[in-house]
Amino acid sequence: MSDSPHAIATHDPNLQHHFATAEQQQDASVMGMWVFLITEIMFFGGMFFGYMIYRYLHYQAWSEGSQHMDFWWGTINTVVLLCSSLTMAMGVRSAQLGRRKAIVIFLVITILFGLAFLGIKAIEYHHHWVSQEFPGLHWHWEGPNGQEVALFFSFYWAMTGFHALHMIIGVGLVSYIIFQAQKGRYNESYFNPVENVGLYWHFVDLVWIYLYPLLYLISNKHTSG
Amino acid sequence: MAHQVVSSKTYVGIWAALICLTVLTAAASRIELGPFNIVLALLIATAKASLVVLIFMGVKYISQKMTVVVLVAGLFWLGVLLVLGFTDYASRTLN
Amino acid sequence: MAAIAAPIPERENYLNKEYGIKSWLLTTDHKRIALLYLLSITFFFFIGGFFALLIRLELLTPAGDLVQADTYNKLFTMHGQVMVFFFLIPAVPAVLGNFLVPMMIGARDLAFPRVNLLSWYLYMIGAVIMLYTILTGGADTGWTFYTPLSTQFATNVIGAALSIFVVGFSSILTGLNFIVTVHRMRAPGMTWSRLPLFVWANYATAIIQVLGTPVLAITLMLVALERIFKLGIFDPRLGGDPLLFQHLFWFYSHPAVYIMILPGMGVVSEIVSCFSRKRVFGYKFMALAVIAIAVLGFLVWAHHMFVAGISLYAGMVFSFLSYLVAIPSAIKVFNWTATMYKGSISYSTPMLYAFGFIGLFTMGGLTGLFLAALGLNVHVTDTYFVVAHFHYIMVGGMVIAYLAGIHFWWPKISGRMYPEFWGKLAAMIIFVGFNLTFFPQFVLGYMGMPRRYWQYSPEFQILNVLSTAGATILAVGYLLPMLYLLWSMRYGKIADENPWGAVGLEWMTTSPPTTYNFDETPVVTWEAYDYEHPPLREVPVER
Amino acid sequence: MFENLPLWPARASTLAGNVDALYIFLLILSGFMCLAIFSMITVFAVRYRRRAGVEAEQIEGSNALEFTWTFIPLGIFLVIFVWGTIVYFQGRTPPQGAAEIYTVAKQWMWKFQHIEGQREINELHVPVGRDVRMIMTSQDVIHSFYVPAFRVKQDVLPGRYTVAWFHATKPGTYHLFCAEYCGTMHSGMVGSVVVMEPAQYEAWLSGGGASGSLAETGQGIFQSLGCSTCHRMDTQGRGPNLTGVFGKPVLLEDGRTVTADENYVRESILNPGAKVVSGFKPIMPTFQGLVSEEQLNALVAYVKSLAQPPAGAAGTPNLKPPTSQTPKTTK
Repeated sequence: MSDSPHAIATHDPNLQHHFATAEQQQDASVMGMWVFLITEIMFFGGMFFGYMIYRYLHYQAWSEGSQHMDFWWGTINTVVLLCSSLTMAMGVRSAQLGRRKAIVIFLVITILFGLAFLGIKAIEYHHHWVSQEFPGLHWHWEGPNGQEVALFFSFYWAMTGFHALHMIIGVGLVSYIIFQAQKGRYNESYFNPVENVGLYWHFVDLVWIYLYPLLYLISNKHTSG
Repeated sequence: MAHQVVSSKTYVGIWAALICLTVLTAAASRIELGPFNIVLALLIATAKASLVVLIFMGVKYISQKMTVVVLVAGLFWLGVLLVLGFTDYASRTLN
Repeated sequence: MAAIAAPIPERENYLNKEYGIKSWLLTTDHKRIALLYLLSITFFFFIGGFFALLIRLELLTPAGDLVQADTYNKLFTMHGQVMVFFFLIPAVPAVLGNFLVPMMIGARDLAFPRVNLLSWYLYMIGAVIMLYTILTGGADTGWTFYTPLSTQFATNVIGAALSIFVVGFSSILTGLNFIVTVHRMRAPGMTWSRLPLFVWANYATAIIQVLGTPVLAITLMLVALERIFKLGIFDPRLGGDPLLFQHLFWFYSHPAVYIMILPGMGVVSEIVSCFSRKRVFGYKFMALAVIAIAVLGFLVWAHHMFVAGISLYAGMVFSFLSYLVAIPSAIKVFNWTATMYKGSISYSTPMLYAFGFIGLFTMGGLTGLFLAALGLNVHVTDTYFVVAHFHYIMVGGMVIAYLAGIHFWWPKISGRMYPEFWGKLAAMIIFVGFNLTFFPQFVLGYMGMPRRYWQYSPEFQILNVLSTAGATILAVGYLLPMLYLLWSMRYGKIADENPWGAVGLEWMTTSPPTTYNFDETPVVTWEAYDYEHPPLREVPVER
Repeated sequence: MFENLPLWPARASTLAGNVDALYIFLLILSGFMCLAIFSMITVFAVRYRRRAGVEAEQIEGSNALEFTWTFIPLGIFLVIFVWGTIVYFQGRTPPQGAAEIYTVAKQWMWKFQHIEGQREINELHVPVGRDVRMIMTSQDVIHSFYVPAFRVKQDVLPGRYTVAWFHATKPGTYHLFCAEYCGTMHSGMVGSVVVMEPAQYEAWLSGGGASGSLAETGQGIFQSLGCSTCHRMDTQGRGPNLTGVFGKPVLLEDGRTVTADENYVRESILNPGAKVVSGFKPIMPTFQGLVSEEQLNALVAYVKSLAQPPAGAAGTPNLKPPTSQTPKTTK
């Protein structure tokens, strides 16, 4: 049974035994990644649902909470992540074209952007911690809506925290890809892992694209009348 | 391979568009629009997200129609959670 | 798995290909992973069953006399958590599905064999955490983790939540693997309309696993954050809304009920068709129905919350949607029944279980109509009526379907036949024991006995005694298959490749199958369940 | 107390009969369906058992049948849905003018506060033949107020009020259960509801050692906490005048309008900044932790009493009393 009649299968070292063709393997892998990404959508979706409900219930308080976000760091971080997405896209493109060196260069830049994002996030976290804006552990709030503002900060920490965790995992994955690319594992016909890590990275970027306005840009005092 | 290689020009163009939209949304948040601030912000975010999904993630070029179905299914279910869950909060009264 | 009595030298198969612990723990063969799962979930089934027995013994008398109140609370919590997350959810998909889905579609393995192994390891990590939690006293939140009880008061919440979080990822990965496998790994000619209904059912289940489980994962994480850091999220004392937790929890946990029952429906479709020698009646509607259940099942979660303080109008919407999901379930029952019409029915053990399944699932489903009716739900929710209802679905449905499947495919899994007499006997004992255990609980529920009660009012005693008596019979019924199936692995009659004369692809390879299932990738040219022209002879099988 | 047949709960409220009717309808329907399915399976299993030389007859399926057993059940389900919804709305919409009883649930007991001032623990006395509205909250975790004989169940949540109502029809003593798992002694959180003839009930009411009505207690708290310095009975206070506010729509500072129900009053005491009345500044301090749930109930009862017609106005609560003319919300 070791040699199946599908002889083509045994020649390509990147083709696992249970697939009939490289194309089947590639398709399966991409599809698997997309299915994984929708589980991620639902994972963050749970928090977005909570966000939506509380934003609706405590409209005023959440605006107040948002006033304590650092608008500039938030905006800069958005730009940083978008840049990392560009370099990631270019990295995947290089992989498609089989340019080994270019993959490494683009992905290293991507990681640097990713680390910059995390650094800025750390600065913000530090700032919020010092200002006693961590509900429960380190919390002090002057003003009438303390409890609801705390709710806003709970969601801020939880949402950005899980996002940052995904970023850290992303940095790890990209590092692995760089390492493999350096060894020459990828070529024009086999670059699937690069592509999948790219999809993951873009997804993490996508989450931030929504977090940015929802957390940083709702501070305007709504005073219609 | 089933993949179409996208030109770097496209990627850079999309990136520029994303940056512009970011600046736009940041600026718009400084203008007082009442409840429309958040609507506008989410519209811009959705526009940005669409660009990322279609071009950077390559959904526009992908040969597998299944991917689109998977993506739409994910968004549909997220919508179910948000919309059906919200019906409760939106219509709650103390009888 | 030596077979000394074998008359002909044994052919290489997935069991005898390699020996040694490493060849099992590092295997990527879907069949071996299925067996790893089989061992693990059987272990947890008996742990959960042991808790159930203690619960029933405590309820023999109205006073709380066997165990302390705290212990009792931990018992029903751990019974729920173990049975739901460590037995029912992986039972059919991770054991039978893992073993059979690739074979049924003519593939050599799942799309991601290493992910499959990872999924088992995640299960085991979750299992170790759960065992640790149990040994250090166990959680006492109820399996539902309702806040603020879980975030402020109960014990061992973090351990239990973490273990379910991890085992949830195992479930997600299994689902992901199945979805991609069904899409990408089908043999030539195996079109969607030729897929066996068992594959359809596992596919629908996988959709729920993939889309629902992450929501549970994040919800449990938020509970843990709230508990550890006092980060306000659900706790009203910190400004939160406890109903938000319930919405998120049931968004997963209601569809999870379908994770548990859909694969069982798939098993029964295979068995009814095989032992009636007939194509499943209304194949297309059966396939559509499982997908419809998977989709509609996501729209009904708040029917667990009709008295929880949700809005009246939301209650109305969710009640209506709950009736919609009852339709495809009804369709399935009617079609199974119709499949038997003008068949050639044999009463083998799997078929006896299938009869039991259809009957008990019908009763479980019909009592679901009671619970979905808003006005009636108010009275019976959170009483033994609910307990009886979901045990009719989970035990009367899923466990019985699982046993049916284990018996049906046992010759394929082990290469041996189980003793038919003992099989039939066990099936009957389980059926009787089950009904005696759970039917009285419907009556108890309508009388108003709330669930999760350690002590109760004396007028409920007679029915509780009946229930406990039934539980002991049920326990005997569960031990029997365990014994004779083990016995059969050594002493059972050697099974040929198709002992039931069934027509699925899994019956066209040797028993037990070889590592890559088929010597040659099969080319499918026939419809599913084609008992009129059994395709057996047309497929070349190497001898 | 309980009938001889221990298979059916006592039926002691106006709602009970309606719930039972639906239940019996469903029992008959399900019984019929079970019978039909089981007998079909039995008949097929026997009639078409495997016999030598008899082959199964292959039948593909039948669209007509599939549609039949899709749409007939759908029709039946719709009937159940509508029926169930009607009963639900009936059981969840307290009639106007119901007597009110405030309830505080805690691990593991029920505390009741009657408007007349009586307080009870784990025992609830109600008159037969009157609508009773339970206004309930919890001090710690979620509980559930369940009286099987009334077919009434409602979760009791911390941090807000939920409401249940019933109209007892038969004197007697009935079980009161906590139906939502609430910790160690969940099964000990039981009590009884004593339904009494009106005369007896009056006797019971006057027999207790109550010191003034709940609203009076509330007024005392209102004054001792200094609420009355800002919430004055005229228009000069720094806080809104509370006379006649209860039950009316209130225009908020952020432009929204809410109804001043029990939950709004409660929230305004515990979390004054959340929904500030239009025209006022968010200067009120929170009373979270300063008032107990029972005191909160008394305060709510007091605020509510400010919107009621003065005693003797012949029990027509919908009539607008002249006192409520004073401007309050749109100041």
